[in-house]
Amino acid sequence: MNELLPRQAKVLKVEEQTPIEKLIQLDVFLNHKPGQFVEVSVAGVGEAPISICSSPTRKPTEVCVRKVGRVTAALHRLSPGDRVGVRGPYGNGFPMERMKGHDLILVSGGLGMAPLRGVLQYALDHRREYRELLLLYGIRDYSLMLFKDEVMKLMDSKDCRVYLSYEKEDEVCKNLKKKCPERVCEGVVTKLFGMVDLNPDGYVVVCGPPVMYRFVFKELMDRNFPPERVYMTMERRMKCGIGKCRHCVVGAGTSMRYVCKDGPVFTGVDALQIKGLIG
Amino acid sequence: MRYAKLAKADLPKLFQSLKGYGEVFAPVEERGKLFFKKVEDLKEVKLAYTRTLLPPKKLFLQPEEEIMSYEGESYTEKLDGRKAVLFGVHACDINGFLKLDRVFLDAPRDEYYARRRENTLVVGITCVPDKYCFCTSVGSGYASGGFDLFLHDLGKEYLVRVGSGEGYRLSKQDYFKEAGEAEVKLAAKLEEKRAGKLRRKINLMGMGDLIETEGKEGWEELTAKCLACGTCNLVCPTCQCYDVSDLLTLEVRKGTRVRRWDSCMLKRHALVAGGLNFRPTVVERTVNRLSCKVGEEVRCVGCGRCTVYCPAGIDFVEMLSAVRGEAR
Amino acid sequence: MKPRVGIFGFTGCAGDQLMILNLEDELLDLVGALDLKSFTMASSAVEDSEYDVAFVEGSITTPKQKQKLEEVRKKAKLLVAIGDCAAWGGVQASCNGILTVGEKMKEVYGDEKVWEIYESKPLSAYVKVDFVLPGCPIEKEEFLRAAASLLRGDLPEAVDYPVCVECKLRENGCLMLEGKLCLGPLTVGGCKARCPSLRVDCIGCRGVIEGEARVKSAMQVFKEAGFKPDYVRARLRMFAANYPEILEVKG
Amino acid sequence: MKIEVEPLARVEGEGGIEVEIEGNQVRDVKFNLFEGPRFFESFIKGMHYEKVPDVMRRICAICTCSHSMASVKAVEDALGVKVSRQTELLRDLLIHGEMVESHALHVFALALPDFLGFPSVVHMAQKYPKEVKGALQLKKAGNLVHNLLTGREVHGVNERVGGFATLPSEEDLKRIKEAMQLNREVALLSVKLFSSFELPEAPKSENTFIAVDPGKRFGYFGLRHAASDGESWDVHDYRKYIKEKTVKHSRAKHSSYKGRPFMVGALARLRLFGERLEGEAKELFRQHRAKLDYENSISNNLAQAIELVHSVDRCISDVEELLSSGLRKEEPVEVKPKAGAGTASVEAPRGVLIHSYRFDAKGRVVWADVITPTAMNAANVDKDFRVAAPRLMKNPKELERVLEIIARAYDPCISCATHLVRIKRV
Ligand SMILES: Cc1cc2nc3c(=O)[nH]c(=O)nc-3n(C[C@H](O)[C@H](O)[C@H](O)COP(=O)(O)OP(=O)(O)OC[C@H]3O[C@@H](n4cnc5c(N)ncnc54)[C@H](O)[C@@H]3O)c2cc1C
Ligand code: SF4
Ligand code: SF4
Ligand code: SF4
Repeated sequence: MNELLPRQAKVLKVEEQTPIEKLIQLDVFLNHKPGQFVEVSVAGVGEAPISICSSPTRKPTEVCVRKVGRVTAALHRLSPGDRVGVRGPYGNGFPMERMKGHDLILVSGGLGMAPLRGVLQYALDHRREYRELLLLYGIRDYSLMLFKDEVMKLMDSKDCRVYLSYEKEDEVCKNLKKKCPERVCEGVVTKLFGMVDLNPDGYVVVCGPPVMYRFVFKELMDRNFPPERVYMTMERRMKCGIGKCRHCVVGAGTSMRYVCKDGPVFTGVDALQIKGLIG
Repeated sequence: MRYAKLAKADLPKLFQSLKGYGEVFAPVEERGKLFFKKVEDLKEVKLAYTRTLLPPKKLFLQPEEEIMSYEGESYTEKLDGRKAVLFGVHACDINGFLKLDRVFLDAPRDEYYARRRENTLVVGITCVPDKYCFCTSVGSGYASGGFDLFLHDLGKEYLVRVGSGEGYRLSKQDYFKEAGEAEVKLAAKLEEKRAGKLRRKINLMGMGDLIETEGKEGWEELTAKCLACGTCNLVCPTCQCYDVSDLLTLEVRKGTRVRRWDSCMLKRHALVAGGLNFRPTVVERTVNRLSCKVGEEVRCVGCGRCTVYCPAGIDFVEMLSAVRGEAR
Repeated sequence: MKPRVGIFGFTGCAGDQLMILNLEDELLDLVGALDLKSFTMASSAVEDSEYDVAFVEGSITTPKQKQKLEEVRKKAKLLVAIGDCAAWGGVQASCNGILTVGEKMKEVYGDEKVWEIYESKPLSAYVKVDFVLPGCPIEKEEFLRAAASLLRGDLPEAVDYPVCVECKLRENGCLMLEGKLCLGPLTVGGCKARCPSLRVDCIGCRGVIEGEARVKSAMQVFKEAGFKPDYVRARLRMFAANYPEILEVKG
Repeated sequence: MKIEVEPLARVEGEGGIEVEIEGNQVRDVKFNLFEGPRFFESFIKGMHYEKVPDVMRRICAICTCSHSMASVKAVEDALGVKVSRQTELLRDLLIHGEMVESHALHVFALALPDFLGFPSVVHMAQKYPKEVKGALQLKKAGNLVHNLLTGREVHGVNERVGGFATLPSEEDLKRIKEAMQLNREVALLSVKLFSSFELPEAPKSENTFIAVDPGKRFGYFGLRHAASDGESWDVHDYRKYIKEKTVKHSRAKHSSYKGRPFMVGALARLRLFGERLEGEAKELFRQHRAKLDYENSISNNLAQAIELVHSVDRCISDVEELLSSGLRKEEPVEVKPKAGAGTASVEAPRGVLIHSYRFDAKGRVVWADVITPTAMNAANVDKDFRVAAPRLMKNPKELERVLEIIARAYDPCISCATHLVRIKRV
């Protein structure tokens, strides 16, 4: 089988999440793990790696795309009924099995919420198999929050404790802070660590913009959180998604890894060993 | 391994048999430069040569190739099933194939590379090293596998090592003679003599760590002349990087997807949307390149191409010696 | 609805517009796919209109041109610079910073200040340019592909690697190693290494790779190869005198 | 009243015609070339001889090969370079290829729509798809010569001082021959079309012609200039005969010969050397002698059509000659820089083109002069306008149309007029 040949997937629904992000539902069965990604093709424009943002326990398959360049702009033009090419799923994904029986602390910034939503949905669908479920979510302002309905619903639910930080205050954020000042604050996402108790027996799962990792990881290390219990998912330039084109390679000297096939999920130990992994 | 003997006078016969298998590509000299090119006659072939400009990997992973076409959103693959022969490949380049095999044949395998590799007979030949070769330092001066036939020049005849079923079938033809201990011993002696001529040495002990810890200033000095032109990657037999573009036609619904060799010394290699570049300067790119070649594992096969063809005259071995702290 | 397109020419040789006309096999299809509002080189039918895409050739050298360019910019959703003159100022910029316009004027017309003209500058000195199709002249295939992308509403993929890449992909021996001064390493690829493929050193007609070109390194390499500073400067300036690092190069 | 046709469409570059009318009198006619100047002769100074043609061919895209050839030959003249017979033949093929490309474009795409009443060739294509497609294929055949000999259609790279960097293959040459044979019909069609049109009579007036003397056979290279008054001179002496000066009333730098405007281009070439044509082109020339009205500059279009046939046939015969002796592998002649001066003149599609340089001992340009055909023709266009305008006064629409036709008949390549710009003196 030619792994580079995309399959066709029909677009079922396109939903605007924020002015720059759209949720796209695809009619495709992937049998993926949360944290894995697909290579999405728009013929004539190109291919881009995109995380699957839905859990395998739910249908249909969803991706959340931020418009930043050529392929992503083309994806934003799609409407229901259109077709795209899909390859994958690729990458290692998060070890959902291994994390069972432990606390799960999800730390996300901005678009990082996309891959973590799959983890969150999975854990919610297997709620009893995990212990505490925490979501630390940093946003710029409410208008840029992804999955608003879902997050707001969770804010009021007992299944998951949601902590929210925002950088620019607006009405919604102000009200949320008033409502639950112990879980909502102004600032960057690392500020939220001051509000939670980290159980060193738990697992921390991180996804956010490249600059975020260094700060989150430092915060965790400062708290003596075991690095092998931190999972971070990385972004790098990618063309093949299967460890051939070598654009996504990280590290230097003795340790080099492919983000596409050795990752995109790496542990804190990797972060300590692989030069430049988290900057 | 199976061994056979081939009189040099019978080489044209072998060449004819190979032509019967498929198109033959062999080293050819034009205007003082060497290329692997399609040949019709053994006379066109340069049997004793140093190195070709592009490595013979170009037959398996083509410099620029259309991998599929599309119409609307439906893609059609463009696989190539042609049979071919690579005749006159040196040990370093064959070892280069083995390194690439691990990338492109490991699951999920790359169909384009895999089919061509499977459909191509590789016939190795004794090389003529020059002052830029250092294969012996990187363990690729001898090919233990990765070929169908390997011709060791013994003077009047060749010792033929047979490396595959197809090679076996070829070696069963009547112009091949039996060979054994004596020829193998002679070949080993000659190979050793040839290897002994290689003056260039590189010490790779702990090189990965040295590369990782070399300071920015050191790198800046070492790369001061680097033009970031990509040549070192593009001529390397073990570089695997490629880029992919969709080419649209005026018809808009139709077009092709092509892939092209890429170089990690170029801007776009680690650039992501929004302008963030994970390897923004020549220093990071050089560290990455060297790490890839000799840091984590030894992928360099010592062919010397990146040094010989660098427009800026940057020397791979000298650069690494400098990283070790040895005087140039 | 067909996209409304305008093709405009300012100071230059009209070579990029001619390259469009040189699309002999595709020209009629191309024109059929567009709502061509203006293409003065080929048609006297000029409509005043808004444009989805305006292709602009040439550098800006007169106040009138500047005004016209600003007008086009206002009416165009996307403005694409075609050719080196539009992208970098063209060969006519090669003495910028060395000779003033007045001096050139005096030399050619015998009079220093005959009328107002500007030093040759790229379009981007005056208006926002959305995309650049480089080359002197542009490449036909590149134009066609870009036009196709633009028709779909996508920005084309820009080439940001040097000519050397295409030179090696074609297995050319490097001319620098034969003692020629080749500007391939500094120059935007996409021409399929036309010149080196014919054993002619690249003169940099596609312009420098912005923000990437290693001008200082090249100067050192050229110097070590024995080229005189005035020769190197003249060569570097041919198509890219307006590139800040090259403008500063001393002869 | 002031009539303005601006910009003058279907002319490469930007130009405009301005006619000032006072009462019943034409007060002033201006053929304006308001494109920004580029000062090639100034910024080329200091350039190494080897790269001079690379810069100078960029004066004009549509006659880039003519500039290339004039520049290369002027450099060779200055440095005493002699090229091989094979190089000469290839260059002859090249310049004829350019003539095919440029004339096909001009005759069919720029001039024909005027006569058939279309605003452009694109509009014309709807009614005459076969003819337009044919013309494009003929143009493509011309471009094929550019492509295979110089490396691309516009601003070649392969034609060097001393020869060709890389020789075309015999296959390449055969392709050229085939393409020319395949599209020869279209060239013949152009003669048929242009000999059938009634030309507007308005510009009728005496013309003086100048062209490069091609020697025995009709062609576009030569070492002497000839004028229709019988005078001739070595191209090195061009400055004695062709004067450039600023003419107040038109605010443009005009060329003159013995104080009078003159015409260059296809019509001039036929007027002076038509008898040296060969084969069918010569027959056509004789057949349409009556139609070639040397007093009406608009006849230039028919002259171009006849040249189109000549050029197609010459490309074929050049290829045959090259192939019959077999292409010899050769490198460009070695050149040693030295101080010196050189001049060369070639026939560009629109007429006489002159490049003249002086070099220092290191082979760097110290002085350069270029006179383009469009610059030479400017005064003659002006003259034609002044003659035609009063005759057409009554009908301003017709006036506008005919003036455009006149201007376009000269095939003015404005970008190639290195210093043909208006100068305002107060
Ligand atoms: C594992 C992984 C998961 C991702 N998940 C998502 C997601 O869920 N949602 C989302 O919006 N984005 C995601 N991204 C980022 C997304 O891939 C880029 O934004 C996208 O490739 C940009 O492509 P473009 O063509 O629009 O941009 P351009 O700048 O035009 O890029 C051209 C090409 O460069 C490559 N490229 C550029 N940026 C990136 C990048 N950041 N990562 C990898 N390749 C890149 C691609 O091959 C792309 O087609 C993910 C990236 C990775 C590596
Ligand atoms: S790194 Fe250089 S020497 Fe080593 S295999 Fe590649 S090209 Fe040859
Ligand atoms: S010839 Fe020029 S373009 Fe080609 S590799 Fe050498 S420097 Fe680069
Ligand atoms: S090789 Fe250089 S000069 Fe030649 S076409 Fe390409 S960019 Fe232009």
